[in-house]
Amino acid sequence: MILEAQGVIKRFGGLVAVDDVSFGVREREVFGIIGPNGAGKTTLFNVITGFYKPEKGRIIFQGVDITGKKPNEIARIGLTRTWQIVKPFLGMKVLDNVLVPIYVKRGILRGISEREAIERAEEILEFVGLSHRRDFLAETLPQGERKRLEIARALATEPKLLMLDEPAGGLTPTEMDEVMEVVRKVRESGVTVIVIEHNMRVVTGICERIMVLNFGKKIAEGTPEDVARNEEVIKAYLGERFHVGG
Amino acid sequence: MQPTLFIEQTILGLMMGGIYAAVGVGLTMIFGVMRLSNFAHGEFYMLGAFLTYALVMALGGDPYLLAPLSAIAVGLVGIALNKLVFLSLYKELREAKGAAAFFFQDLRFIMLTIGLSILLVDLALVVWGPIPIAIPSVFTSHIVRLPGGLSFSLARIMAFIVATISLIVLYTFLKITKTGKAIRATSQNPSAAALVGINTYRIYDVTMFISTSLAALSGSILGPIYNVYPTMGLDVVAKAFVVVITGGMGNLMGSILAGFLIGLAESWGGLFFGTEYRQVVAFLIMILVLWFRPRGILGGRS
Amino acid sequence: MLEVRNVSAAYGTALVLKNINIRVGSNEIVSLIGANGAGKTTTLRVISGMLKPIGGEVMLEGRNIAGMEPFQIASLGLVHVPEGRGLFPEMTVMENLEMGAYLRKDKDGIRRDLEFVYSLFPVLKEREKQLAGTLSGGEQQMLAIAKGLMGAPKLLLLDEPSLGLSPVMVDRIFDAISQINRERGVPILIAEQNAYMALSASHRAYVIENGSTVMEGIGKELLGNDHVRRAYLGI
Amino acid sequence: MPVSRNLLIGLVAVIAIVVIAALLLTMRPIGPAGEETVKIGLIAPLTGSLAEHGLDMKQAAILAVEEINSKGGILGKKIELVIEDTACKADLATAAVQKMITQDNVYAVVGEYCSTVTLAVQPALMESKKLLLVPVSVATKITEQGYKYTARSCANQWMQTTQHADFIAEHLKPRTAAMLGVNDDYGREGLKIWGDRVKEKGVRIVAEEYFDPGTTDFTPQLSKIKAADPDIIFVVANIRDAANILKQAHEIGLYKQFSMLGGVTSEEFLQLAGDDALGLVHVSYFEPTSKRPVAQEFVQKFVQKWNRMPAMYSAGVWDAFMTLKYAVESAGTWDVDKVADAIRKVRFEGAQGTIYYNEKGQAQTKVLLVQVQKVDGKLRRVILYPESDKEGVYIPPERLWGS
Amino acid sequence: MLGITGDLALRIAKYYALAFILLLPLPLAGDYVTHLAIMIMLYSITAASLDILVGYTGRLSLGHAAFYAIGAYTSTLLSMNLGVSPWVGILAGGMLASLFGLVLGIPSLKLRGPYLAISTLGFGVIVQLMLINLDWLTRGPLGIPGIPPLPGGPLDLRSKFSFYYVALMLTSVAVYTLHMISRSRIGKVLMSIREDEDAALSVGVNVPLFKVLAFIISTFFAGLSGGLYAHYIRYISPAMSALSESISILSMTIIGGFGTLTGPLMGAAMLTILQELLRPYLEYRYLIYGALIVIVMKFFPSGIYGFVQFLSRKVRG
Repeated sequence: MILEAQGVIKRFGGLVAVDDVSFGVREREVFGIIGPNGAGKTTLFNVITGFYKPEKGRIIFQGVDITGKKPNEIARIGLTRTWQIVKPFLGMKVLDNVLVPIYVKRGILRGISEREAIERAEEILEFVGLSHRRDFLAETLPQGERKRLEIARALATEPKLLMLDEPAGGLTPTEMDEVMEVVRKVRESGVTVIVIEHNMRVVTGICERIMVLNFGKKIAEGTPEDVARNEEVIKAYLGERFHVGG
Repeated sequence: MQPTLFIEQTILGLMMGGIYAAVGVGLTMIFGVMRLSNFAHGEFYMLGAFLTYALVMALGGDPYLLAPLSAIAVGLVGIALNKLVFLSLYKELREAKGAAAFFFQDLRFIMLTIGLSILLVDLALVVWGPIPIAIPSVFTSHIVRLPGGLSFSLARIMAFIVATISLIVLYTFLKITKTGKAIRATSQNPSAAALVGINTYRIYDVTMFISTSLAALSGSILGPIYNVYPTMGLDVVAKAFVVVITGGMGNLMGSILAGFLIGLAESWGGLFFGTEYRQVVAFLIMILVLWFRPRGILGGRS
Repeated sequence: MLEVRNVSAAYGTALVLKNINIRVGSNEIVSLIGANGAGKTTTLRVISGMLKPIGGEVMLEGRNIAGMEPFQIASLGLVHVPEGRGLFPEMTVMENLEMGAYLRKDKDGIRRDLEFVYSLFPVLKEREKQLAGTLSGGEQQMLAIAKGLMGAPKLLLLDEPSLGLSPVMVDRIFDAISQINRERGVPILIAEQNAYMALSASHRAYVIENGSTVMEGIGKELLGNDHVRRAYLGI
Repeated sequence: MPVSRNLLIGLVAVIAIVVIAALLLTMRPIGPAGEETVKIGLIAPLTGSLAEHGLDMKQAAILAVEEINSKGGILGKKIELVIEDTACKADLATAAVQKMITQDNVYAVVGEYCSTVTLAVQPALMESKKLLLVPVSVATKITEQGYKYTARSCANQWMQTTQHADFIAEHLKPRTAAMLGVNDDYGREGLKIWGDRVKEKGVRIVAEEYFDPGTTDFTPQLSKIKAADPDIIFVVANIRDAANILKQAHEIGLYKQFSMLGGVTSEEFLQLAGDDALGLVHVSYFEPTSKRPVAQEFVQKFVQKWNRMPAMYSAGVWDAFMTLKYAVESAGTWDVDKVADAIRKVRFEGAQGTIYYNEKGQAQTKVLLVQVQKVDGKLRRVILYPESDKEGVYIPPERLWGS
Repeated sequence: MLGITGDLALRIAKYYALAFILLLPLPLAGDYVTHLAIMIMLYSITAASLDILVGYTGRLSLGHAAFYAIGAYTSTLLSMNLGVSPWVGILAGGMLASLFGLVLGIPSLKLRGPYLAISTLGFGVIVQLMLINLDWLTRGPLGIPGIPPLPGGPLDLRSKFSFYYVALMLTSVAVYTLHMISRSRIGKVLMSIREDEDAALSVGVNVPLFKVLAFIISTFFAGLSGGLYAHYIRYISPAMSALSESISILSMTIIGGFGTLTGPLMGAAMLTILQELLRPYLEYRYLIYGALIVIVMKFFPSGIYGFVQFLSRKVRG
């Protein structure tokens, strides 16, 4: 197990956003987290990556307890996330967007020469298919490219585990395919991936295992096929009486 | 320490606090509704005092009777400036994307109001001249004596009462009237306010009116006490910001509380540390509050 | 009642709506379904004037409202209950409802509507003096819809009324929506992710994919449509 | 667009701005036959919070130049006045003076109000051998640095304050005193000198309070002073603050003898303070009521031109111009070294009285002590000291106030 | 080093060298213009240093003049009381200023927007009051006259002519250094914080550390230029730390065009020159000055820099 969450609870006021969730992610798999809007998926991401402190529970990454660590520390040890509403550094060039994490990872003062850093950044841009945008300001990119830039920037931190928050949300089918292709390639390069996704086509297309959340609770876990047949999942995710109509 | 001194300082501190609150509330309202840090706020205070003076000269009578007129006039100036300078910027702001864009928009607003402040101070200098002007009022010379050797001028008591009443009136206005509620709604959720049919641009005008006329009213009631001169606004604006920040930007009750807190702290601080550190006390209180509550006592908007 | 013709819209440089076409007849419940980010919310935002379209027409009762300010559109009787519920968190439930009726002058009508929303959602009456920000998610959603109704809408737009609600609550909200439509004759346009609820409650529906309307049909029929299941749900 | 081109554009723009400005700024206005006139600069705070005093200075300077020119100028040359605003800011003032030195090629500079500004512009003027005639700034240091080209036409802080302290100690005989001063150079130096001086004479200082420039409410300080219950309260402030201090003191029931330095000598002060000024003792170096013909003439001309009474500062400026006139005339040349020497030797009747300078260039003017009393139902300043100018006697304020 | 390739460093250095050479003959225009040019250069360093904080890191400061004053006082007191060479003093001034930058930077980490702005404003006022009240150290509110000039070996740096060249050299080096920092890895990391703090955190940027670093760098250069000012004007007073000074520095940065580093240079030049050009109007000039600020900010959100770019685009079609 590269990542283990044990009994994580996160409350906001009276609302229990993540309610006693435990799960484990195996090395080199693509793990999906699905569930209706407001089910607590993004909150769970925020807890894992240190943006929120959980009220209860532990997060173990590569055997180390990272609960309560700062987000930047967590990113530095190889656990990086992307954002559902992408947050590219809008006023910076695409290349610089990717260079920042490289500098941070390899050392600002020493560690990597500028040439190497740029080569590495270009490699990553090539990898996600953004080479042609190298010198553009990020704010000029269309949505699909911003999503890929987001992934590129996360990859530049050299993660062992990459957490993608709706990488395909709001994309055209072609763009979606491109993103899925990138995710597959990432996985092939040896990085474990966790994906939050709504689009079932994407989920079934890339995930080996899926966990389903509803109202902050884990209601199912298994292969996409298992989950798709799970009565409770269908009820929760697709609408309570859907299977009757279908 | 003599108890009389302490009591006297406390009363004076509270009175100052009332005035800080009155000036601060206008500032905080503008921020709450329009996200505008108005560095020209003090100039409306100054304009209020000068207009009252001009009215006294033209019509005769007591400044305290003419103060409301001057407040309304300055409020109208506020509306005009709002339409002329800021309106198009609010529309741009609505379309701004990303944290940096918002920050830059803030900077622009700040610089604009600083420019406005420079302009208005010089305007007053050119129109009314640099020599301080005393506005005669029957209230300034009348002194109320209290037991225990305490005494205060009627004007100061009037000022405190007017400030307190205007705060109560404003609070009630925001609580019960339709427009008042619309202002609060716009401040809490501008887009939802527009969706229920509130003309947010008009609300901006109304808020600007309230804010500037409140500043002008404060200037008008303090003018007879402290005299009137072009840079008088610059002397209050920094303090007003300290009050507003301490209370939480955009939080009305916060500003009122902080006004009294800073007023008292200054009085007591001067008592204990020596008056040369009086201004430091105000800033230290603010920094202390922000250390524990980065958004002010009652929490303001970001 | 409402006709959206060939509307396109963009956030900055990102084109999010491409030639959307939607029609809502009087007395109808119409739903927009589609995946997250498909453009449902944006469509509603364009209709209510929160986002200016870059092309196309939005006709409300035969009048083009595209490009008008939201408050102007609201004054024409179009009420939008936005994403995030559009409540005023530091105002009481009662005040929120009053704000919903901001544009109305008919005191009697307002009182009758208040009684109606209280009968619809009795819990709101209990919480009358409570601040909206302190309500639970379900109560907030009820308040949001109630607040919308207080505007005596000629057309009601609801954005994700089921968001974050428990199944029981979702049922109650959709029952209320049907009731509003039945008893008040208010046409309603719902953007909803919960496919079953949306489709079963509405007369007609549009499927939105990547900023375009890709399919249209009778709600209950689409419900059984295998294509919808595959295209939209992906299974 | 490549960023380096942006940089290029930027730097080019900066250079363009600077070069165009240099051209604009070096273009000299073509005046009527430059040989005939001598330019004299005046620097004063015409904007900002001290603009009221800048006005006193500006009006006197214009009047003095008109007076000199109407009588044929100095050594046959007319004076041309160059006025610059400093807003009491060192950076604006240094730029203004630099412009006067280089562009206007002034012969001398008269100014400033703020001692901090005078000190800031002094080195540049001295190095380019321009006379600096200080009419208002009182910081003792200005004439203590041994600059040959500096002369001050008014009493400095030390003169004003020690004579004030001596008078108070000898005539009013307080046992205890409180001090209240503006927290800047003027207030700090004033309180230091005064406090030390009266302590030597056995007066106990029971309170020492300061307020920041821009303060409008002095009740916290005054209420502390009231609690200390001194016999006399010494205040260093400008007219605006002083009027407020008196008003607010009486408001909180602090009825004591107040005494102040020279910052309060103007008609506007009496208007601002009103009856609250009654009984106040303060320093002055010029009283418009003076019977001396030169002073009478000055006052009359000033009122005629500006429709207001001249303030003390106006007299300082007037005398600065007159110093220049007499010094140049007695030297018989415009040679700056000779004129600087001549300044230390001239003796003439100025608005303030007989003016002559010591070796350091400090005018040995009279310091007057006045009390605000009611004469014929009107507030006016009555000179108590020195004997030569005495107009009345000190009246304890209790008697003035009646109750 | 720090992510700047020699190539880039050289290319930018070339432009600075060109500007340097072009500005060499300026003192021929006379002492007045030279004096203004020197003041513009001192302000350029300060305004550009503030840009690191405001334009690059997105942290607003209304107390920048305090660091300028700290630099000036440190250098002055060291050279006058301890006989330290003013050159060393200036460096020490920069260092002490950045120490204070650290002191202000750490507690203000939690603050944003107007809260930060007013806190820095408070810091400026407190520094000014300390300079006034700690008169045993700072000689109080009258300030310190008679500060020794910079020793220049054979050059007499009392003369504006020779000081100009020293200032030109130092300013070129300082602004070039700031420029390099803004283009370096540090600059890019700072920009990422400005653009989105959460995103920066999520890719491993130690946001608090870099925010404080921005304060340290920025205040170091402000301190340097304060020291230069002290030994140039040879008189300093607590008024250097006044709010109005901080505001005029901020005006230069914003009106020139923040986040560009060249913008603040333009702002320093424009505003200083504008003040001079408006001189003849005496009391009336701030009417024009204030109105111009309002107009520029209303119509050119990215300041004069943006306007110049706009023009150059127009010219090129």
